[in-house]
Amino acid sequence: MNENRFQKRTLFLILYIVFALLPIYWMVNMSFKTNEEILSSFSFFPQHFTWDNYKTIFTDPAWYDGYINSLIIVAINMAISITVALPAAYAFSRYSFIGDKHLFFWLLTNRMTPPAVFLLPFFQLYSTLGLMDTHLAVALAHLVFNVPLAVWILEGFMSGIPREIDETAYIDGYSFPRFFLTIFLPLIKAGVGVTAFFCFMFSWVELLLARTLTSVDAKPIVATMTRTVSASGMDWATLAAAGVLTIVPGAIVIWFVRHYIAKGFAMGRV
Amino acid sequence: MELELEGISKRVGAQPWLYDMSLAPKTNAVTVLLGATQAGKTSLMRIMAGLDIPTRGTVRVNGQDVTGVPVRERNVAMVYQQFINYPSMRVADNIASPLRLRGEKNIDERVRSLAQRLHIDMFLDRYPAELSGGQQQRVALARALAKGAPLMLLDEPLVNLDYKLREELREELTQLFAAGESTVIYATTEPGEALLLGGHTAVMDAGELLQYGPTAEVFHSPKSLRVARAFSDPPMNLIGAEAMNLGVQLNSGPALSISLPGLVSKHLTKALTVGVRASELRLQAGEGDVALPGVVELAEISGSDTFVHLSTSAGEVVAQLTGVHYFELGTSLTLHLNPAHVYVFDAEGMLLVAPQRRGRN
Amino acid sequence: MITTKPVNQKAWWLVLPVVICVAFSAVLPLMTVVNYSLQDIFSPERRVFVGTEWFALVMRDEELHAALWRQLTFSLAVLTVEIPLGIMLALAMPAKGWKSSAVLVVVALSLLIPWNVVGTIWQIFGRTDIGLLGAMLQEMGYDYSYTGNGTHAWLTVLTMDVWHWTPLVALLCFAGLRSIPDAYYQAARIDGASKFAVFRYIQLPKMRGVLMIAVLLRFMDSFMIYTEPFVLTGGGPGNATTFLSQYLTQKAVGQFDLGPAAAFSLIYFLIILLLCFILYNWMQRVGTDSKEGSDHE
Amino acid sequence: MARIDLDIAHSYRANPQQDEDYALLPLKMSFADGGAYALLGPSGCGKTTMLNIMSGLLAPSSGTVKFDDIDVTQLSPQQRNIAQVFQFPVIYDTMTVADNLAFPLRNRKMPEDQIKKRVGEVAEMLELSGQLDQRAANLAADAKQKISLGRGLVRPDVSAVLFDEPLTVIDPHLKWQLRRKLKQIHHELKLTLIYVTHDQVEALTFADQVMVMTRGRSVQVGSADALFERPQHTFVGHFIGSPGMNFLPAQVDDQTLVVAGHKFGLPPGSALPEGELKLGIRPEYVTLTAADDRTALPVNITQALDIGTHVLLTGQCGDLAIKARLSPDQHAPACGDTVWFGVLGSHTCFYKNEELLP
Repeated sequence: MNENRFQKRTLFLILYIVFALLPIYWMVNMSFKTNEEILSSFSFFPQHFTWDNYKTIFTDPAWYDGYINSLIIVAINMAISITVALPAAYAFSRYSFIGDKHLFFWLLTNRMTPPAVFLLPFFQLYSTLGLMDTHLAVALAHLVFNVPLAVWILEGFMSGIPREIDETAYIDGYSFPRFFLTIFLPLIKAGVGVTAFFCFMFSWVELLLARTLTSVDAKPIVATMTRTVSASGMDWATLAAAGVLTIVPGAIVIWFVRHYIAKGFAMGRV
Repeated sequence: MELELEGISKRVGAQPWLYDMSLAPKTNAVTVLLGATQAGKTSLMRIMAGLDIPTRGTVRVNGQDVTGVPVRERNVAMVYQQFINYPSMRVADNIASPLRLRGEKNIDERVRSLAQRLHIDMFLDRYPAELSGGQQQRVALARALAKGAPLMLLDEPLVNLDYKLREELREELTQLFAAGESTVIYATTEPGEALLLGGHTAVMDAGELLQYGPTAEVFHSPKSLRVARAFSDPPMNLIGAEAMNLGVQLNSGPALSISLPGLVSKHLTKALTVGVRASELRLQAGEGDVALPGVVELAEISGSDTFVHLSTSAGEVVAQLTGVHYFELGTSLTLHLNPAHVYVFDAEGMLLVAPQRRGRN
Repeated sequence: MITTKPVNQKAWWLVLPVVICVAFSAVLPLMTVVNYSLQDIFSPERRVFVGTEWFALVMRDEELHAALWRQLTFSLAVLTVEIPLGIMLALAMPAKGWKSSAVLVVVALSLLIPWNVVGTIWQIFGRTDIGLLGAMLQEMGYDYSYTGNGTHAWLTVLTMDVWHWTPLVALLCFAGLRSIPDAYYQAARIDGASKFAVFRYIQLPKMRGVLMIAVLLRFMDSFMIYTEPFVLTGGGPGNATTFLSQYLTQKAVGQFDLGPAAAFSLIYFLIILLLCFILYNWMQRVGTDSKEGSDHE
Repeated sequence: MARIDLDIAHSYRANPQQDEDYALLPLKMSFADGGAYALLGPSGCGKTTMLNIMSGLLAPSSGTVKFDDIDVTQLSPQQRNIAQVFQFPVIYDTMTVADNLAFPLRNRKMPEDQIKKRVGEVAEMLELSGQLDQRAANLAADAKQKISLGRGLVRPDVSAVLFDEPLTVIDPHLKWQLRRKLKQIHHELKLTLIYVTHDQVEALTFADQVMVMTRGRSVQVGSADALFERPQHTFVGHFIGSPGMNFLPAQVDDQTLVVAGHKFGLPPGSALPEGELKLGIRPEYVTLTAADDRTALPVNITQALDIGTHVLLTGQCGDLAIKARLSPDQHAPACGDTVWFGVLGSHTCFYKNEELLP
């Protein structure tokens, strides 16, 4: 009976994995076909295997600039999110102060606010500040949901470190910055990694704000893709190749944090 | 270092954690803070260390008021009951860290000699997480000792260790402290540990400092019932009694002939409490002994001693017998006690009579 | 042991950067929205204070009501499918070894795909001429078209959301399952518990915390869904997949009705805030309840 | 109820080569039906491994486990019909106390009226009757552990009940009462009980027979008396008793016993082999003797501690430290005094290669 049960579970898992991978595979499959082949025949493997679609993307600045812009935006956002979230998370995990609980709740509500709500004011605000169509504009806009998330995850990891370590360090004579950088940070390495992963994830995948706040110079790949669709008709092959390339960074990042990811999710305490 | 606490009290919110107390631990010797959990030992230590500021009162070091001085500017060392080390540093770096911060010389050499003294020199290149609990606590101790701080605070440092390891490490600690280079404050919940450490003892209970003095003296002449309760393991047998002509009458038990001090007011002698240490109850009757018959509830064997729980007409009592003894549950047994070896407390719980100390000239 | 956190008002200094950041990116915009919602703006120079007129207008908007109901139905459907499916998936995932890592990465993959690419993937996948799913359904005799049939479109968006987000639920549950001490499983074996009893009396109660987070996150996030249906169906056919965010964006960017759009934004925000507050309080209450019950862990 | 025979070895590695690779070295042991046993040893000595092999949570890498001469090595805990109580309370959060206690019985499809009766009895025994209808999750740690104990004891027909350090989470003040409960339960139910602990008090109080283990090896099985009086192995002498036994290196040459440079005649009636030995004497049996006593060593007192009920002396004889525990009635020497410690007597044991000589 045990054996049987085990097989049922495995079967379910395999079915799910097929469900999860098939749509992605289909896009990968298409990215190696020509548009003619896509529209004329129907096959599980490319009949006329071609790298052309990828060549298009890597040679046309209209395409590859999108990736560079996306990476810059995500990097800026990650850096700011983690830098400001670290001290705040430390404060929440170590001290109680007036209004701490309300503040924490208020931060979380921002994670829960629909970006669509901020669309108008962001547009106005960044126009006024002359930030429109810059990397910084999108990175800042993404702080709305990434900073609360970063504080939340980091606070969880920090609460797992006994406070006595802090005190021992002060007794030993460490100053706060030195203690924080040389002793505390190495202890929550995993937490910082997981936080970076989540910041990456949410900033990388967001479209609405990114598209609204950019036009040319800072246009991220997600926006490039949606516009290309409407502009050049249906260039399915190139679109598929572009889609595949957006998955690659995510897949790489997730491989690095695979050991911590379960733990990172477990930190989701309220 | 000379440490002096004067009129210290601590409240957190509306809750008092420490009531007004003054204490001057003996300089460059060991002082044990003895009390159950929540007695206020840790709160008091944190004030001594400068981790917390008392609500009222002053902390003086060598005569200077240091009450508000933050911990970083004081020269103290502290060891916690959890094994606190820097997990991201190797053992050697852990021990060296306070030395490096002060930019001292011959760090490697000093780390090595300390590690040798605490028998962890073979683990210097490992990380704390790779060590057993006992070894981790040795690292924490080595780091605390490395500072050579004149004030050393240990908050139940052995409580999370296996009992044999505790025995070993405790002995090594007494040897380290015997050098008398710093004032040592050692918190523990175990009366036995306080006795093994010797030195002086301050008994605490529910945020109050009850008694301070040389350990053996506090043990043998507890000022009050509360001190006696806190400083006895197994718990002192306490039996209600009444004063009578030539001694005391145990409630529903035998009478003991004890001479009570004359100058005690009547109302205090009405409801007395007689305290008998478990070790004063024995199987063989001696001269002048009083018999206490009962039924065995359980015999606990610790190896060196057997603790017999006995249900008697005067209530439940525990006797400590040397060596291994077997008693079936429910058998009848008569224990004997010498009236000269009991304590008597008055109605307010203050000591009236203490047994004479034996084995002394 | 230190039981309570020390009170330290200086900690505000550590929190200050976050407050400034979020104030800049959330409070300021929100104030602008409030400002817009109370005025009729003809041009930057010409604006008239209109009070709660826009709110009244939005509240009476039939299309908005329809969108709200569509949204609620969709969010509930998302929860009904994704939560059980996520739990099953977590139970089926291997716990140790390279297999565990590999499955974890494969399962998590869909979370890292940009939302519009998710739309694109399904846009391709569901087309009857070039997509595997569409072609297969056609082959099997269904007259499937997510661009022509409202129900098909709605179901396709739901399937896409399940594909996209079930892994989040699964990963949360997986983390919850990993935190159950071995002793519980051993005790269950000793007590002779069946697999179902283990699930019902050990795994499910121990997953309660993460499950509540999963429900909260999935409910809120599905409430804000925008990009995927935007790419896949553009809200159509008709209004079949026009959810709140679509409708708002249409109003704000498409028609540039600043006043009503702002009022709508605020109402939307308040609905979310209210739901969030209710859920948060509920979770805190249940959370403290379970904490009392697990002081040894 | 059953007699349990073990003939096993266990290694967590695939190909054990040296002794260190084994969690449990080859070992034979028989647990009599209805007996109370304890496995005592420091952490990492293999006692929990042995317990899990008996309960069937772990299959031994070699050997057999027999219940009443039936080989059960490959059977599951359920098939072995065994009960086990763990170190930390395991309770089913969503159930009431009564449902928790009834759980093992319900899983075995016992009729509901019998379950009710049995749960009532066990609850009565553990003083949980008043809390039967409460949710188990909201109770204090010691009440939870009582529930775990109750679930272990609730099945009337179990082969054995195994305890894995069950009193770790119990407040010291309550420990002795639970110990008493367990002892009473053993008395009344006559179950085979096996108890794993690192605490000598727990082991010696609870069990009729104690197995002392170190580094995957059983070094002695015996009663509390035997472990105290005649430790079969130096480890037992060291581990049992506080402080443990004194061990003094000794040498037998030519019918003379040499300890720390002092010569003694061989104890009468004993045939000690020539060569290196260890002399073991418990601090309780070290006596103060007259100077130049033929059974004594001169020591310089380095520590005299009044530990309330006793006086603990540490005497230095050359490089050797000897501890002695004196009754408070005796006149104790002070630090720095030179006195004579009697170390040869009827309680003195001799060890060769750490094993007791007959």
